[in-house]
Amino acid sequence: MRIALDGVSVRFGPRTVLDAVSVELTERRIGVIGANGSGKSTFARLLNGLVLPSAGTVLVGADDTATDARRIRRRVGFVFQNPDNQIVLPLVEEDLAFGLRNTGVPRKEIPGRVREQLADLGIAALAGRPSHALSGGEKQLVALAAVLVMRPETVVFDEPTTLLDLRNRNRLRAVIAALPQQAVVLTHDLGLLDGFDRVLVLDAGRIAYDGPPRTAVPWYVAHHS
Amino acid sequence: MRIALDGVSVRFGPRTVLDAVSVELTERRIGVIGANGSGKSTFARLLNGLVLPSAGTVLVGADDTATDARRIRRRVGFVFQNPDNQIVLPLVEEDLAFGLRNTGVPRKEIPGRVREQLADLGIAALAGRPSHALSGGEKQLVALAAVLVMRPETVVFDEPTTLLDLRNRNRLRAVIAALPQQAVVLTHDLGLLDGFDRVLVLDAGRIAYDGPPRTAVPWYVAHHS
Amino acid sequence: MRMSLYVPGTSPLHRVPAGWKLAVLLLCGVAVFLTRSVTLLGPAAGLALVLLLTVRAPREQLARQLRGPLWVLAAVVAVAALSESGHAALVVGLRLVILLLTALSVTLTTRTSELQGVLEVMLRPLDRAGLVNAPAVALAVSLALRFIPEVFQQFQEIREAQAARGLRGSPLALVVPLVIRVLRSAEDIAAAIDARCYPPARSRHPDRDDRLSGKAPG
Amino acid sequence: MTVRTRRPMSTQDLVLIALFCAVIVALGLLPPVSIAVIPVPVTLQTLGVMLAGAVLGPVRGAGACALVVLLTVLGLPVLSGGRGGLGVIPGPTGGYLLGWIPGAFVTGWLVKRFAVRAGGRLTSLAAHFAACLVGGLLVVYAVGVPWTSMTTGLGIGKAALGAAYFAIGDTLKAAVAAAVAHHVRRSYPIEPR
Ligand SMILES: Nc1ncnc2c1ncn2[C@@H]1O[C@H](COP(=O)(O)OP(=O)(O)OP(=O)(O)O)[C@@H](O)[C@H]1O
Ligand SMILES: Nc1ncnc2c1ncn2[C@@H]1O[C@H](COP(=O)(O)OP(=O)(O)OP(=O)(O)O)[C@@H](O)[C@H]1O
Ligand SMILES: O=C(O)CCCC[C@@H]1SC[C@@H]2NC(=O)N[C@@H]21
Ligand SMILES: [Mg+2]
Ligand SMILES: [Mg+2]
Repeated sequence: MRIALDGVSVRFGPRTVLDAVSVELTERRIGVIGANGSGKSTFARLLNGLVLPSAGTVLVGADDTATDARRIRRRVGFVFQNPDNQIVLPLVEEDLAFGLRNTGVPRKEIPGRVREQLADLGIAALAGRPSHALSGGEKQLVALAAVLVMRPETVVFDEPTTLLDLRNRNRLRAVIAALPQQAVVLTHDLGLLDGFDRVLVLDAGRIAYDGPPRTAVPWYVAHHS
Repeated sequence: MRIALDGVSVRFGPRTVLDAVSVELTERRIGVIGANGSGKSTFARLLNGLVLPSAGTVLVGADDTATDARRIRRRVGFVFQNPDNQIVLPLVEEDLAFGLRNTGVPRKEIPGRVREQLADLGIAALAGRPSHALSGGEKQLVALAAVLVMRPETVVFDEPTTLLDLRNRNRLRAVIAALPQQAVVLTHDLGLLDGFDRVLVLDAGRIAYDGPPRTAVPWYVAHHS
Repeated sequence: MRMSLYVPGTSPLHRVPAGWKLAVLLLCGVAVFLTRSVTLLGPAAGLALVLLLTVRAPREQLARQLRGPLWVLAAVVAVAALSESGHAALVVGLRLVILLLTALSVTLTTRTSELQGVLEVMLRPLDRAGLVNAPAVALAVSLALRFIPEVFQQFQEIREAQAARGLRGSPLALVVPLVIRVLRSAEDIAAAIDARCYPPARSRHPDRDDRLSGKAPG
Repeated sequence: MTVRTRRPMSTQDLVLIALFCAVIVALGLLPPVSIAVIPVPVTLQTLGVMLAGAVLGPVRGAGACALVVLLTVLGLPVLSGGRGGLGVIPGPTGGYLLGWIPGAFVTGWLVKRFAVRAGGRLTSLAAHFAACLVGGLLVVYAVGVPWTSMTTGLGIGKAALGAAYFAIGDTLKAAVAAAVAHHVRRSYPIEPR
């Protein structure tokens, strides 16, 4: 999908957090890196209308986030850093079904879609498990499943690996690599970006570098350590 | 300082989280790594009596955590993963003073020691700031300062870098390297262990490998990816 | 988020010790119910207004604190006028005005820390009698001040996460994760407090920590 | 949950009291669900009061509410709409605020006594709902209504009219609180006390 930012600034009170950013995202795998406070999360929240620009426009496909936020939320899924924020119901399958029910998917289709989604991510075995007692890695995958089951066209990840061990991180990396959808990944874990198509480096609210990971990651490391 | 675990098991209900662990920690820089749920945090909490063994004994110097927890808490400081949960009072300087007051440091000495400690970590400017309005990196340093101000002989870190960017991570690494005290560091960030004296690899509640980082880290990577 | 209503200043009221202000306020609260005379209550209300004006608080702050209560006041006065008499309505209105304005004047001119000091003094006899654990109450107040902004931020994060999932309006989706996060973080916060040697050792009551429970039901 | 058994009122209890106080305050910071021109505060905070009782149990739940009252009296803007200060207590809604303390206590007591043991899903939900309704509504109003009547000099009947305004909202909140408490108990049980 084509996401286009045109002259986008975001101000919180007196503070400019993003400053006249223009960029067009069409690649399948896009990474966003930058220091703490550089504006990554704000950038990501723009993409599905959780934050609206103070100036400029964000177009997702043909929709403007300022006016079509509802439709855009269904097209752009969002996986947050802390899976605890997303998980509502006590059992994994209940939780996935909860989102579908709330958006009016016919009751009869729901169990099938839930099972299918869990199988897709290789976590079919978790279906009946209590969602709040899962390990960090498992929870992260369940939160992802709860987003994917809504069938978004693009998935945004805000630091999805911070709580994970090596194995779970590799697992999540493999899952992201295998996603049929477009993915935008914000991270401090630079190894996660191997094989990505494009990496944006944010610095104090501007895009300081834009290129393939092969050049963008060394550029960031050189400028920020 | 010498910390000795002798046949230590920890059970939560039916579940054995640490299983007959015996180990003696005397080195200055000790790393602990392992998968999610392998028992790292539980291991760390044993070291200052936040968790008591279900079987076996933990000796810190000559004190037993089961009977001398109060004295041990003053000797073994603890930096948690999430500084949000560790900074307990509304202002930075109040938070540092909290521990000192609890241990009966004379009221008049407290402000001086607080200032000195903040200056040591290069964050003197934060003294009067409200804790909730700090950035992630600042919070992590304040949490560390609040522990160091008690002048512990050993500092235990439970995943101190997960929320930090490259620059803040490097800063924290430098701070840990410069600590005069013994340090025990639990982490998924294997790069943090460069130059350590000893690394323990935990697996399902047992010490699966014990050696210098040069061999321990590759062993862990080979067994856990 | 500003967590205090205190307005810095040098007015006479700012300089009166907090304990005195509270004592007078309490007396005033009893006194207004001892009379039904409009000739007494009227000037008293005027005096209360003057007092509030000497504080020189920002207008929007005053408006925010007064707007809600004034609506209630209007409603109460209207009901009293309709169902009883004009005189009764006037008495009720003046009483509430006096209470509202004097209390607000005290609130605006007294630091939270000063009030906390008064609280400690007031709790001291109860603490000695073993009814209340005063240091624990003081810590609870500080902890609450520390975690109100934190919990509010968690709430916002959860709201965003659920909105992104298409569940903006569901109260269950907002509140269940909040409560579970709070319960979970309580364990870590308690461990962090214990790790910093709480409760203080040289307590007069070795079993003092039991005592908050004796006080809590009010 | 930690299995270390400690003193009767542990640090963790103190922390839970402070955190639920923060939850009650945070619920008041949300844009209020104001019903047209009704001038009295219809607030989500009562949801927090019911939850404090239903999740934490009687003692800690009442403690959390007592702490809210204390912060209010200390002049902090913890009530809905950023209000606070001593003036709230002698005001017309002061009794409701004080009523939160026994309200949470009774909710918690009923939950502990009946709802925790309830077997099926529906029984459990119903038991939680009843507990929230009795504690968070009846008990709170039982303090609030006479208080309004006393401070305003209106008759009890007219003061009760005010309570009638709140009743619909509070019944809905009791339903939400019951569902939340039921799910929390299933996913992350803590012993009510
Ligand atoms: N709602 C808000 N109100 C005020 N300031 C905000 C808000 N959201 C973000 N900011 C500020 O904007 C800046 C950018 O924040 P953002 O969360 O986008 O950074 P980030 O790059 O994601 O940082 P991190 O790596 O720490 O997650 C920060 O300085 C932050 O304090
Ligand atoms: N208080 C507790 N009650 C019950 N189970 C617990 C408790 N604390 C830890 N556990 C369980 O013990 C196991 C080890 O937990 P621990 O937190 O020590 O792991 P860890 O190695 O630190 O994992 P991570 O890398 O995810 O932080 C986990 O399965 C956890 O669910
Ligand atoms: O905010 C205040 O002034 C104190 C609380 C008064 C609110 C009462 S509690 C019961 C009833 N239900 C509501 O939603 N509001 C009132
Ligand atoms: Mg971010
Ligand atoms: Mg851990």
